[in-house]
Amino acid sequence: ASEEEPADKAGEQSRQVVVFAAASLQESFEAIGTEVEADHPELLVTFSFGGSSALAPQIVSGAPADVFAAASPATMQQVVDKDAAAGEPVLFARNRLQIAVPPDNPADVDSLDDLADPDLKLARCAAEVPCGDAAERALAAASVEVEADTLEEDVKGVLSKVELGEVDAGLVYRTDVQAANGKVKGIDFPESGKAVNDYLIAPIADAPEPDGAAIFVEFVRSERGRKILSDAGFDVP
Amino acid sequence: MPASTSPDHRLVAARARPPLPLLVPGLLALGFLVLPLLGLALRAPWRRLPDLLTSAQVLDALRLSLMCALLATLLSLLLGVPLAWLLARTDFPGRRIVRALVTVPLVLPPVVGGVALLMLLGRRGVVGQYLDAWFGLSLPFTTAAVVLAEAFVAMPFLVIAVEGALQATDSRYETAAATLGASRWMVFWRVTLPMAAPGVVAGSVLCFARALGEFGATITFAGSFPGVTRTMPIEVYLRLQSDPDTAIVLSLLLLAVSVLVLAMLRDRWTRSGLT
Amino acid sequence: MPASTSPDHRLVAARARPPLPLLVPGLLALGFLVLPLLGLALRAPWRRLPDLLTSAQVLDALRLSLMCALLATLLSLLLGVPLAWLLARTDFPGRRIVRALVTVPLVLPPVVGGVALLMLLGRRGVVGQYLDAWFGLSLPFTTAAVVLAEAFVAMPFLVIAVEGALQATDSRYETAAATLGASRWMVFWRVTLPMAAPGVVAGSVLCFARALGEFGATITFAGSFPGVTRTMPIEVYLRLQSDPDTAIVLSLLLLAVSVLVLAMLRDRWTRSGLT
Amino acid sequence: MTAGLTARMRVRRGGFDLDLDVAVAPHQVVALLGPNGAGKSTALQALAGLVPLTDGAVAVGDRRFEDTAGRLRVPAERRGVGMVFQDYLLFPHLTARDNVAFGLRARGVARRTAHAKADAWLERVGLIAYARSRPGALSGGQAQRVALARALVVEPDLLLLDEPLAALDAGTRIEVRAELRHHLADFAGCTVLVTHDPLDAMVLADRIVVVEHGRAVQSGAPSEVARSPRTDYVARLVGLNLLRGKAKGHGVALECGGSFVTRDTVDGSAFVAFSPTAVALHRSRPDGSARNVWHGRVVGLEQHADTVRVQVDGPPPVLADVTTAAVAELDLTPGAPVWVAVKATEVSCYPA
Amino acid sequence: MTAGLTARMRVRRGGFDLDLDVAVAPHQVVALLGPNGAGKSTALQALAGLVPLTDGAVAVGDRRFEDTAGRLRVPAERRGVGMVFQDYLLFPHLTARDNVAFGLRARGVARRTAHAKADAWLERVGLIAYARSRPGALSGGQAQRVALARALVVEPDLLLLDEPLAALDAGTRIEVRAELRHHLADFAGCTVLVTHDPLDAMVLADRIVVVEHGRAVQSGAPSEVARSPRTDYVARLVGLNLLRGKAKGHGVALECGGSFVTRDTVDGSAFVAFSPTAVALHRSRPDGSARNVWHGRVVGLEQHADTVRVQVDGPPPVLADVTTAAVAELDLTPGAPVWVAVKATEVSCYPA
Ligand SMILES: Nc1ncnc2c1ncn2[C@@H]1O[C@H](COP(=O)(O)OP(=O)(O)OP(=O)(O)O)[C@@H](O)[C@H]1O
Ligand SMILES: Nc1ncnc2c1ncn2[C@@H]1O[C@H](COP(=O)(O)OP(=O)(O)OP(=O)(O)O)[C@@H](O)[C@H]1O
Ligand SMILES: [Mg+2]
Ligand SMILES: [Mg+2]
Repeated sequence: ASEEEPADKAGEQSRQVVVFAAASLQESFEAIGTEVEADHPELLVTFSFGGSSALAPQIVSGAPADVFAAASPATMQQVVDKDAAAGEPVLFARNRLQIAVPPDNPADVDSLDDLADPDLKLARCAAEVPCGDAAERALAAASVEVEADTLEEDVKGVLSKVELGEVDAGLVYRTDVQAANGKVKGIDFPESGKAVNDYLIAPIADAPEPDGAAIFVEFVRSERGRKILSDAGFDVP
Repeated sequence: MPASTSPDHRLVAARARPPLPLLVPGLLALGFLVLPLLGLALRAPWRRLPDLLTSAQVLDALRLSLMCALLATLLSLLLGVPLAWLLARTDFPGRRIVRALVTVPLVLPPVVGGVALLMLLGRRGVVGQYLDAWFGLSLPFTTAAVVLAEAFVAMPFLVIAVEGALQATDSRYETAAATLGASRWMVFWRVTLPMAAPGVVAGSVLCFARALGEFGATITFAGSFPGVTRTMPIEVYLRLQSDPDTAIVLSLLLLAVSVLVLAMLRDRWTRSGLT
Repeated sequence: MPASTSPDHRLVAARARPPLPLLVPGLLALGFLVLPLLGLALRAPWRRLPDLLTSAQVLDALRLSLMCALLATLLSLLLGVPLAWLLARTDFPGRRIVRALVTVPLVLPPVVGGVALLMLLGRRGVVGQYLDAWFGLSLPFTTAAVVLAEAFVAMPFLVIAVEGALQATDSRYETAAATLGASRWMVFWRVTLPMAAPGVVAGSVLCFARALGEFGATITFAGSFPGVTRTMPIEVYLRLQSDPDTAIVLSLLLLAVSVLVLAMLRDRWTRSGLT
Repeated sequence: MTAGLTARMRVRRGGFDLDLDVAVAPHQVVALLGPNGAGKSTALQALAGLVPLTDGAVAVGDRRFEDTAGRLRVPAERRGVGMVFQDYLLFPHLTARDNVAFGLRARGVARRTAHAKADAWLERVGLIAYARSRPGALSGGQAQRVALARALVVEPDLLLLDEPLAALDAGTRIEVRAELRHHLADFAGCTVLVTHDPLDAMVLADRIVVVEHGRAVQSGAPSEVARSPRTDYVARLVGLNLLRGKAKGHGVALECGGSFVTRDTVDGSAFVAFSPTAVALHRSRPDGSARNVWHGRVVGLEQHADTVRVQVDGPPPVLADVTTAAVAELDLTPGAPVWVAVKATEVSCYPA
Repeated sequence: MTAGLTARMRVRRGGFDLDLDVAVAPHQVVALLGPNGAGKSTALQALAGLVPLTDGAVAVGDRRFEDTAGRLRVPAERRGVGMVFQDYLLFPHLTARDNVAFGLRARGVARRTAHAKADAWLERVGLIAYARSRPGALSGGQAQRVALARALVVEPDLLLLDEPLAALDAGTRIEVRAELRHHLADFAGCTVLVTHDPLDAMVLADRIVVVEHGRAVQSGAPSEVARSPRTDYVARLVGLNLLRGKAKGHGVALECGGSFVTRDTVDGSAFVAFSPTAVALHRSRPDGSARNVWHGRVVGLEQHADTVRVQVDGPPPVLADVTTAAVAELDLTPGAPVWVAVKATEVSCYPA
């Protein structure tokens, strides 16, 4: 909805806050950006969304970023390791796993245990990526042995396979199920508390606009920011 | 009576039905390439198209994509055709290695390619730091960076296709041109290039299409700022995260536009030749 | 005395230094393509290479990648060369549209291509549901799916490069073959193909390289299961999330292997021709 | 049944218009003569099915190749023609042997047999040493001979030769022409030959069609055309006395009576050829160097721009080209007795 | 200073070996004659810089083109040669006009001027109507004429012509040959010509080099070579009487004395050409159709396989080929008086 505004404001001599953020934050952060701009008319919030792992090397190699919001502690760590973050990153959102099944739930899944059925087609993330790491933790906590048919590189891959009915179930984040608009059904499971993924945010050391960065980070952690994030399905600490 | 390349002057062998061993696999290939798109097109939620087509963000991305892909193709033509010529027509030590090296960016995962570009041209890159220090020039996260990233990924396609075409053209016409006093440059420009034109066109099509579809290297080297570096594929990628259906409509839109552009360019090229 | 394509029989114009307008951009292009790789290679943590080279997971991925890329190239040759021939040598209504359609998978973001393949050949796909119901055949999550996904993405490169080469070869030799009683198939096999060989080789190189680097369509259509569908690019992307340095070493390893394979294949092709 | 070629061809090609009827009986050779750009190559290409007819029909016997009325068009590869192209069109990627064997392989002949036959033909044209050379490594004349072998080896129903001897040097030309003649004599099909050389045309062809601007301006047996050429151009092009006989050493006993002394030594059946311009007519028996002198009678005179073609009864009967002044001086009128003299060095003699 | 071409060429090409010295003075035309595969085209390519010398040196005046000793090698495009290729090699993507203008454009001539000059040359070779045709739409003879125009228009220092008239029909050939002669007469550079046609060689060349198996077997002025050909092959190839004079109507007053009657009518300076085989020798004055009869004296005899070439003093002096039998019968010995007869129809006459 706010898409035209940054372009319009670019004409004025406003101060630009550049936020590098994980792609899964796009909708929430764009909403937050609009509100920040409303609060601070002198600011223009610009986003560069992408995979966290693509954004980290950009920041390390001197991208003109003011804020980095990462979808995993590991990618944030890459930035911290190169002393590119200003101060300690803070946790601002969590994402919780759900079992996603096609709306008609052909395999009648309603718990983690059901995933152990060898005939069931299951998709989940690979252990190397955050959602896979979370899935491993959840399955370990539930002591379920499952054999997935595919170990995806990101959670959207899992989701699209569920949507298209290629698999009977997949382990995805709650935000993804919510964004899928009813094309998949989400099933909560008790061990999901063990299967969370942490989102971290930090201002950048060489930020061209450190004040703006602070304002943005602060807004994300404010009540209004938390509301927007939790509406999108995130857990907010 | 030397070769004629313009179709209307060609001897035409009677065109009966093409032989089955060519027709069947050819049609299979066509089906294989086109049917998935058809499926996609049929299932795509086209009613969202009007919204998308009036969204400034989409239009920005589309405009940016076309412009950058065209510039990248132009850059690739300017640099890549000479490189192809060097590979095809000169003999220097290590030519085989160079030819293999040119192929290499094809295999590199684009994101890694983007990282490599950052390492070279980034603000702290091997070359980039001097650009920054001496000229205050910073390439990454600008539209120029998009063009560079696309050219890096797409140029090898052009080079290899053009080299293949050059290898296949009869170099005796070039020697004839040389006896007429044409410098090597003139031979290249007035004889080699026009005779290899179909290959150059094919290479440019590949290059343009690859550049238009480029995503990994672009987002890594240039970022994804709306209106500046966010091309259609990045837009599609981001939509895939939130709204896959829209993403598909957008891809198909990209397709349609690219087909249109290619048809237009091809026509012009084929009509006027390259001279 | 018709064209000679074997270099030793060619008239050789004296090879002075190449003209500057070709040399300079050619070298620029080379630098542009090779320097980033060099930077990457210099900064990569090579000491991890021994570990990686003995890791079963990496070796599995490498083997799988090579095999699938070769198979995809083979499939593309089998189906794509006939298609290129149909486009270049026959005249059917709508040929221009078909040619444009063939270009289209180039522009499609690979992930969307994967979705399209799923819609067609997936468990609930238009064709796939019958494959499943009638033959109990399910393509996704199999190695065959990797080959198909790679072929879908890479075949257009072959088709367009080969079509360009066919356009550039003198069709009068084909008419000469026809007067000798050669069927169109034989003309194709014994005259057209050998004369367009450099273009076919170039197209295959492009196709192989593109298939080897394929990521998006593969992971979407075939998934990523170690040893079955997890190719090197997928491995690289996974590592990029957790351990970017390793990812870079892996990419460079992939490069090295692909250069090796291409050099080997090219040599063989160029030596024996295609007949 | 193999019956002859009948063709009614009308071809538009850019600004050029070909309108030519050609009929060739089996076993017969028809030569197309005419200036550059007359449409000779176009006619051959149309017969081979390489350019479509705008209008007309082509058939060999009852096999109809093309008929614009019936919308019928047999593609080139199923016409069973053999063709020598003016610029050879040897496949650049194949050796001379493979070039020659190509047509046989296309007809399904086994590789080994095909190669053996190809080698035999390369032997005949004197190029067996070049069997493994690519066309790029052949000289112009060598390439033309390979092209000839390639067309002849398949023994096609219809043979189309576009200046098959043009690039050959004088010596080779005589040999290859003789070889070609032999082949054509054994050849059951129809042949259409394009050549600029009147000797080729007269020696090889049974009928001559003179083409100008895409139209036939004259046609007939070589001797007929030679006797009464319709234009000065044709007269110059088609003047040749061609006599058949049995040769022994320098002498030839002619079939039509009389005998001939020639420079060349041939044994057995032979042709004796000399130009009408080489024939001198005298009122009394000449005592000069001319080795062939006989008495005859004028039976016809045909005036052209600067010369008169005189038909003299023999034996042997000959044509003589003389100037108008000579006609007046010698008082040459039909019925007048004359002495005919032809120098032996002016006479070519070929094995027939 | 433009001085002549001096070339010492040794070229290995597969199994073939060329070893040939050629020297051409400015203004001079040297013809290479020889059988197919003798190495004529190879020699031209070496002169043009298209095949490297294995050993030797090529220079025009003091401009050294190539010297294997000095490791010097000027690339083709800087030698300033003009070349007509045996297979023309017209650029298929350019019109006839652009083909001809190519060399001028390469030398930096403005487009407009280049096109005007190209058109002038197309006019000369009779192809102005085809200026906008692509080579694919030209007939063989038309293509050759365009190739000739393309080489000549640039007025190169060194002109290399590989069978430039081979594909032309008889009529066009005479015209183009005369045109070429004119051009060569005005041409300050050196010309090397390859041809299979003795008439071309004799009319166009100042010197003849006969090449066999890559070696020169005989060389000299055409009249010398014609007078004493070293082999029978050369004798047949290079036999021609060529006389110069002033023509009026059918008569030509020869420069060397005497006069000639010809079939052709020419006005002004002209060449008279006829073969030695066309010359009949008599003991007494013949009364036949021969329009040209004069008295002479035998000055030399040269025996070849089957014929004797008799050198007769004039005026005009001529060569006659007669059989050995005729020599015996007429008792032809040096010093013997003879009557010489040449039929007017045997004599060609060209404007010089
Ligand atoms: N592909 C073509 N397209 C248009 N015009 C053509 C084409 N080929 C030939 N022509 C024209 O048709 C006419 C006849 O050409 P053709 O090649 O049949 O002549 P030809 O009799 O074989 O002459 P030559 O003796 O010189 O080979 C020429 O004027 C030529 O320019
Ligand atoms: N590129 C080449 N590679 C190897 N051998 C060659 C090459 N070109 C020519 N030859 C050989 O060299 C010899 C001389 O060829 P060249 O073309 O010079 O002959 P030519 O005198 O021009 O004959 P023609 O009158 O037939 O044109 C031939 O035997 C030929 O086979
Ligand atoms: Mg012709
Ligand atoms: Mg030659």
